[in-house]
Amino acid sequence: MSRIPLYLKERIEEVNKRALLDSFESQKLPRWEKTAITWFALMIFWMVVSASFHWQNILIGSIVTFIVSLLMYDMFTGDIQSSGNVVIKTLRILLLYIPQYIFIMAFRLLESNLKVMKHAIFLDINPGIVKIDSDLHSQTGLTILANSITLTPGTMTIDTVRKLDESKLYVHWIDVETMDRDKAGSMIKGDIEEWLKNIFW
Amino acid sequence: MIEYVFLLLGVILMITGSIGVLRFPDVYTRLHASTKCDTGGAMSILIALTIVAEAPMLIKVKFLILAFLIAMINPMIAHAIARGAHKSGVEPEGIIDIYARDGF
Amino acid sequence: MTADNLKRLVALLLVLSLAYVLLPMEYSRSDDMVSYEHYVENWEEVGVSNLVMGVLADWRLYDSVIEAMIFFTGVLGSYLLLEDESK
Amino acid sequence: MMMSNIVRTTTKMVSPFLVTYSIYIMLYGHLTPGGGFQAGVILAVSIILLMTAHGSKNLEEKVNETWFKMIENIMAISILIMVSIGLVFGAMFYNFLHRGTFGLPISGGMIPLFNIFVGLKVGAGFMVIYYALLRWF
Repeated sequence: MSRIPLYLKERIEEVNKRALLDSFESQKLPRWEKTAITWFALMIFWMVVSASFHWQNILIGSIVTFIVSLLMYDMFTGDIQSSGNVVIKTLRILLLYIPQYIFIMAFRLLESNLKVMKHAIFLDINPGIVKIDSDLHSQTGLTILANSITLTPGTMTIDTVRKLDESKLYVHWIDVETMDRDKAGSMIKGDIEEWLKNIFW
Repeated sequence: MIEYVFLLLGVILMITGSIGVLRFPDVYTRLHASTKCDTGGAMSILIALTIVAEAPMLIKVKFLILAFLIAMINPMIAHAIARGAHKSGVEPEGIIDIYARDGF
Repeated sequence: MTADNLKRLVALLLVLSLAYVLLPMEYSRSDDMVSYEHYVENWEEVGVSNLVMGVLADWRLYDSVIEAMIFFTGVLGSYLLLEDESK
Repeated sequence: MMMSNIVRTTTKMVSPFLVTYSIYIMLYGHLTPGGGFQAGVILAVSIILLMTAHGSKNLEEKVNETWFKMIENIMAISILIMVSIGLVFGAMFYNFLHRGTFGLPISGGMIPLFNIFVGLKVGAGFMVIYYALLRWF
């Protein structure tokens, strides 16, 4: 690398960054698929809220949710990875990934509640703020990871830093066990990050 | 029978959260207690209500929307309060503070 | 007579006339027919299953429309009051 | 002025559900608890959440103050027009539409229409008040 002049180095870094950004952008879904997924999710929400299977109800619901999904198609589908068929992917997310996530998070939440109970009674705390790395680069994935970290035992996200290739999380740990970044990352994140990589980029 | 277990668990978790808020030393550790015990207690009371409610299945599912919104918004609010406290200069107690060392 | 005194006189007259109309009214509760009994008995007349909405939007629609206009006036007033004078 | 990444994304993820819920309360006001005013408040809150999280400057091209003023005025006028159409059918404030079947979404004559108008009007009105308060920053 020392043979490359300094003024070329910046250009090369810039080109690399742009290629990386393009590769991330190309993983996004096209617009009609985003609209379709939003419509599907809002339709499920409408059926749950209105709690009736009459044809008038279904007709009104489909019209209303179609208009809302045309207006707000980018709100929670903007960062879903595009790979494979849409229908298969949606069904897999609904039937496989979301129950899996709920199953993992329910037990982690119970464990974290019991841990807070233990800390509140014995006051054996050793707090500190540590920094961990993450492989997720999209906003939604990082947000769900941070919210899950807040609900898992003993940790709470203070801030996230999202740059193009590296995203970091600052985590307040109520009982600091290790200062090493990789070890702390694997202890804090657990298997949630692996799960989130299935859906978000 | 099982609904009483969930209801009792929820009440115990809420009480523990309030004890934690009173006993922990600074803002960040108190937020730990309030966030987790609030979310867990509210969700377990909601599960108990779902079992108890005398309604068709389709109406019982409505409780899950409350649970979804609580689980979505509660961690976000804890994060916003913690970040705001750190930005306005509340020093966290403890052995290490990388967030302040990185210049935020 | 100045303008201020005229305003005070008009206000006093309004209050006195309101008192003249409102105070002699019959406020004791009549035992034969209370209003909610009428509402519950004639529920089917409106044709909606939410009785509160039936009262608000059919039997007392006059009240609701004027209430919406009052909200409109409130928005207008706060918009004019909170206008930034520096611009 | 913009809040952090997590707050922005979470409000983005929650807001379509809030909008759908407010439209549900607006359209089903004659069947379930709720009505126009409550639906309008939820609608305004879902937009105010997005605006406080993302910063009002960044949303200037998507939501516009003029639209809200226009919606509020149009809805106020259409409520007045709707209640005075009843004069043709017999009396002022007369429910002139077909009542429909008891307990279905499309029933009750003009009560759903009244709910929709009031909901949009209240939501737009709260947005106008919010913009008026925002001008002091």
